Amino acid sequence: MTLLEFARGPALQWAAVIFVIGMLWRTLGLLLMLRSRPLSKDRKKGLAGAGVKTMFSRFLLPKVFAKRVGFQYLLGWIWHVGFVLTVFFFQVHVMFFKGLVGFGWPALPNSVVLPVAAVSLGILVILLVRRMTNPMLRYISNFNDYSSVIVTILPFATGFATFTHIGVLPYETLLALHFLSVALLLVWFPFSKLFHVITVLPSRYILGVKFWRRGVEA
Amino acid sequence: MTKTDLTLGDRLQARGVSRRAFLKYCATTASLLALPPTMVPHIANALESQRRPSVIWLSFQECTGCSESILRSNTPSIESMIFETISLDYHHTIMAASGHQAEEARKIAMEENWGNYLVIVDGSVPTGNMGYSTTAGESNIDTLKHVAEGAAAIVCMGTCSAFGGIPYANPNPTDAVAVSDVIKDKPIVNVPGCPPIPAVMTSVLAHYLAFGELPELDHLNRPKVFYGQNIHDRCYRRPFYERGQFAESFDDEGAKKGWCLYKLGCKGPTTYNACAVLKWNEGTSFPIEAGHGCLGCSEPNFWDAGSFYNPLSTATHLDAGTVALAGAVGVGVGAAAGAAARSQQKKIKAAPAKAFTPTKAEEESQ
Amino acid sequence: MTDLTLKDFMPKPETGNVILLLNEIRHALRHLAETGEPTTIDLSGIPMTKAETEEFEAALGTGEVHAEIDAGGPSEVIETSFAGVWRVIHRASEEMTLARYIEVTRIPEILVAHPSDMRAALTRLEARLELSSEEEAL
Amino acid sequence: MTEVITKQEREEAFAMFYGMAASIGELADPAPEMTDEERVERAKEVFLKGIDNNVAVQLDACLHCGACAQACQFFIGTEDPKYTPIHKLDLLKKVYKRELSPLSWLLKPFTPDITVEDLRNQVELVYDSCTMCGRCNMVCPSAINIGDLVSLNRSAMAAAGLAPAELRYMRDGQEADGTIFGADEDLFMFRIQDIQQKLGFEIPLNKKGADVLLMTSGLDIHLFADATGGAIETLHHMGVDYTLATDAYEGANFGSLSGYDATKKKLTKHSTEAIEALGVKTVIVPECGHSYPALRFGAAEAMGRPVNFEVMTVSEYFGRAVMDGRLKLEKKSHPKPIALHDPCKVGRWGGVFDEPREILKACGYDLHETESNRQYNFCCGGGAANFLLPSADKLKRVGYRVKMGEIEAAGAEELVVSCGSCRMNFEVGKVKAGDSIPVESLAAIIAAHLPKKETVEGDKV
Repeated sequence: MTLLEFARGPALQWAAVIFVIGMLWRTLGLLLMLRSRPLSKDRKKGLAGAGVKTMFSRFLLPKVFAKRVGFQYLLGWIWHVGFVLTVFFFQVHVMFFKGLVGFGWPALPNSVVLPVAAVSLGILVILLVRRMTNPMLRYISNFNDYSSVIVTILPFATGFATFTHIGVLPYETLLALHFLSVALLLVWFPFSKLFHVITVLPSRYILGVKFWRRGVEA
Repeated sequence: MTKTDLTLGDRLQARGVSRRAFLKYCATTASLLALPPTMVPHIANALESQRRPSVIWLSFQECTGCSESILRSNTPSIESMIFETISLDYHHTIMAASGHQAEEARKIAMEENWGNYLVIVDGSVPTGNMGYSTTAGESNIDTLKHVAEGAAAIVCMGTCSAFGGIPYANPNPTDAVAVSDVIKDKPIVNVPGCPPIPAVMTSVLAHYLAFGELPELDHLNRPKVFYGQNIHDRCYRRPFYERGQFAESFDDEGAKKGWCLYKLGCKGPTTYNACAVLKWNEGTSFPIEAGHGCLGCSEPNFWDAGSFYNPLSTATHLDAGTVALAGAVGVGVGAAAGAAARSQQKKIKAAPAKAFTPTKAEEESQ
Repeated sequence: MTDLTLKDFMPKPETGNVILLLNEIRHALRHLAETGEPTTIDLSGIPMTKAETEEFEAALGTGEVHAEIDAGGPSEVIETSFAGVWRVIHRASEEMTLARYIEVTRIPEILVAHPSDMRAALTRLEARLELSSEEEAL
Repeated sequence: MTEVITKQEREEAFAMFYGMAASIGELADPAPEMTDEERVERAKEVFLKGIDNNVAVQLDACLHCGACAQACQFFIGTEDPKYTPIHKLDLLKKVYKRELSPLSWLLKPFTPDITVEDLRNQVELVYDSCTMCGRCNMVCPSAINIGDLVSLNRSAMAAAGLAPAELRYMRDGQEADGTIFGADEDLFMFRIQDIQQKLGFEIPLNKKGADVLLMTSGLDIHLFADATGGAIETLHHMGVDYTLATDAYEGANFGSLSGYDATKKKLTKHSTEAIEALGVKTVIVPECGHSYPALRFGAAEAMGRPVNFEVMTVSEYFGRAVMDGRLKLEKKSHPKPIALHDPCKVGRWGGVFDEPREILKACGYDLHETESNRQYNFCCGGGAANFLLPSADKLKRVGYRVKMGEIEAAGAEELVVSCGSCRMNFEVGKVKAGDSIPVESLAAIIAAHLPKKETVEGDKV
């Protein structure tokens, strides 16, 4: 079995299995935990609506924080948009998902996706360097933080190398490395902070409800 | 002078092939083999003076396509003549003798040239029931073993002998293997392809004839000069790939415009061969030019590397069933983890708060 | 949307081989002029972009001799504007180039009649003349 | 307004009170003796009890992006990485990962248990350097409720016997007799009689079936009598059927801030029972930040059932009255721009924003909003009882500086606050920094803008 065959086949298969198990495990485990409910009267009505509002309003940074947090918020935004565009709207990736789910969707032209992916990759590197050099971030960062960034950088880096075919490695090795890096990302995803994809909106909802109960838009 | 003692030069002259044509062939071969131009006269001399080298062609589990590939050229090319020159001793398909006479010819050739003859193999070697493939009552593997014993080198023509090919493909009912799985102590050169490009086959032979040794090989024992680059890198459709212009089906606009066939499963990026450069049928075309993606026929396991029509960027083992099974396991583990956390929470909530129980120090003082 | 391609985001892949090659030809030509020894350069081993190939051919230009050879497919011998520098192109067919050489020599080997061909030609000519004289005698 | 306390009186009281507050740490009983194991065990128990589904989801949503640091005035003022708000939840996260997370089976081997050293190091992080103002909650992209979870940390520290001596002293005192700073019933009565004398009308006490109960606090009794007096005068002016109660006058709850949950519940329960015995419909908690959430959101929790009286803070009650026309205030000329401080517990944690602004508008003030206002407001720097911690003096000054920076930038020359401890902290901060901006009580301001009796419509008295 060649590296590419391993990567396209068992590696990706097992990674997907671990991903699905891990995601459901953690999600369901969280869902099933007991929840304490407040007894006091709410100051405002429409808690669920407020919770949903916070889910979306937190995508924007309140102006008052713009000076100190604007840069990282902006980077985060661009990075996430770039990630979604690259992963789900790059021609070759659409093919991958079509192979997986049986249907495809319109892809973006390479002339759009490639610069977007380059910017995303650049931002990830900036964020990593920032995490390593900013004293506050370095202080609060742990293995989970560094590994998650690196594990996310890898598919971007290998993907670029594969598509542009720059570098010393042959195409199938690069493609295999790309698949393997994706497999690593899938395996790492449910057990690391990357899981925030699932928790971030519910978490916002929770605070949105909690604060609206007190009459505050969070 | 018997016919078999003629040099290649004599034969060329007898056939009315001009010296210029021969020189052109040598120059082209040198260029193909990436040899320095100063080697052209040497190749010319060596080839010209070659008397018939003893070559034994063994055909195992094969379809004769590789032989056809060389023989079926429109004009009597120099390639086919070189082929004829070398392969007269024993070749099932084209030798005049048959039955015991044929086997006798092989034995004589082996005895006379022990240690010096060249073995060409097409077809894979079955290792299961010996009855799967035999010649004159002898199993292929036995034939290979004892013919290889006196060989100077072995040339595996085609993917079957080089990597197992189609007989080797899942479920491999004959337990077929490649020649290199059986023979470990002889120089082996693999010339894979289904079939290999004729010019590649003869160039390898010409190299052997001219220099008495095999050309430089890669990690899969393929001549580097022909198998050093993938089809994709030299494909004339490559610019479409880079622009992201792909044919989505075999009859859409993209296909008509000659866009890249990656999405239709082309294996060009992972296939190392010279098709895009040398092409087929006297340089007429090659599969991608004809509108079909590369199958990767010269790569090991090409038959089992997923569908020919699935893009390389797709997973091969992932399917809804696996994911569903994983989902079920995930739900199970998640439910168990959730239930465990729940009961833990309940236990903690139910227990009297430690803050209200006296510390050891307090107990002692009481 | 302008039609950007990947190449627009990458350094231009110029090989810079044109100048190197022209210098090599200069040395070979000097060597030929001084010692009479020819040099052959295989162009297939020297990567050049399409633009560079055109630049290279334009730099060499065309000279006085242009020969077409029909031997195992069409071949072409073109003298460049520099005497003694020849472009030799072997083709299998009109579309399929097999090999491209620069030969720095008095006359490319492929053009020269070979003794064996000449002997064969002589035999044929003699046979033809004998046949004619026999006819005459009749 | 009738002046219930002169400026000089207040300054004298302030000096005395400050001296008393500075020494309470020395007065505290020795910390309970515990073995290291007991401390860890007790802290962990509190953590585990506090982690429900919501907390778990929020802890699992943290990305360590560090945005919270940029919202925290202690980090902004010191740039010290250890004050990053989310770092203060590291112990909680550890316990969660090991014991309760759905992944605990997987994470336990990689997650070391917390140690008593961890707990000791945590004290500064959750007391001195955090007022649980919750501003970090507002910037967090995952909207993690860091403020409340620091409160859970304080509970764990208290359970582990590691609460600062000053807060232990306050809690022990209130646990014993329900009073703070020695503001017992006698002192309360003395202050009420004093106010009554100055206002010139009788202040109803323990009046069963009254509509409104007005609470006060030890701080107001000692220091900020103008706030209590202002509220009483306004209630009287409005003709509201109100009362004060000898059994439910203390709004402050030092179980809540110190981390002693049992005490917090006990105190709230005591007040709630007294309120229910009086049968009032509405309770006005004093200008004391935490007393608002302690009763407004804590009463039902302490009773284990919903309660059927309304709880409002002073600014909320009178602001509503202004908004629906029950209270008319006299617009006066105020050339000096004024800034409003939204106390965290009443604002961000209580939703009272519009009411004080309406009051200021009705009084004719030129309100200059600070850049961070309403739910994004900066803390005074000494909230959550930190104004009592001498160990936090430096941090309090840092917090004060950040807050005062915004007030100055807004061009305000006067500051209005409706929280006694904020006011206390501003006063101390002013002294230490040499600032001179006047800090006023909102209740006192309301009283100062009451129109003359005969012009008031709907006056039922």
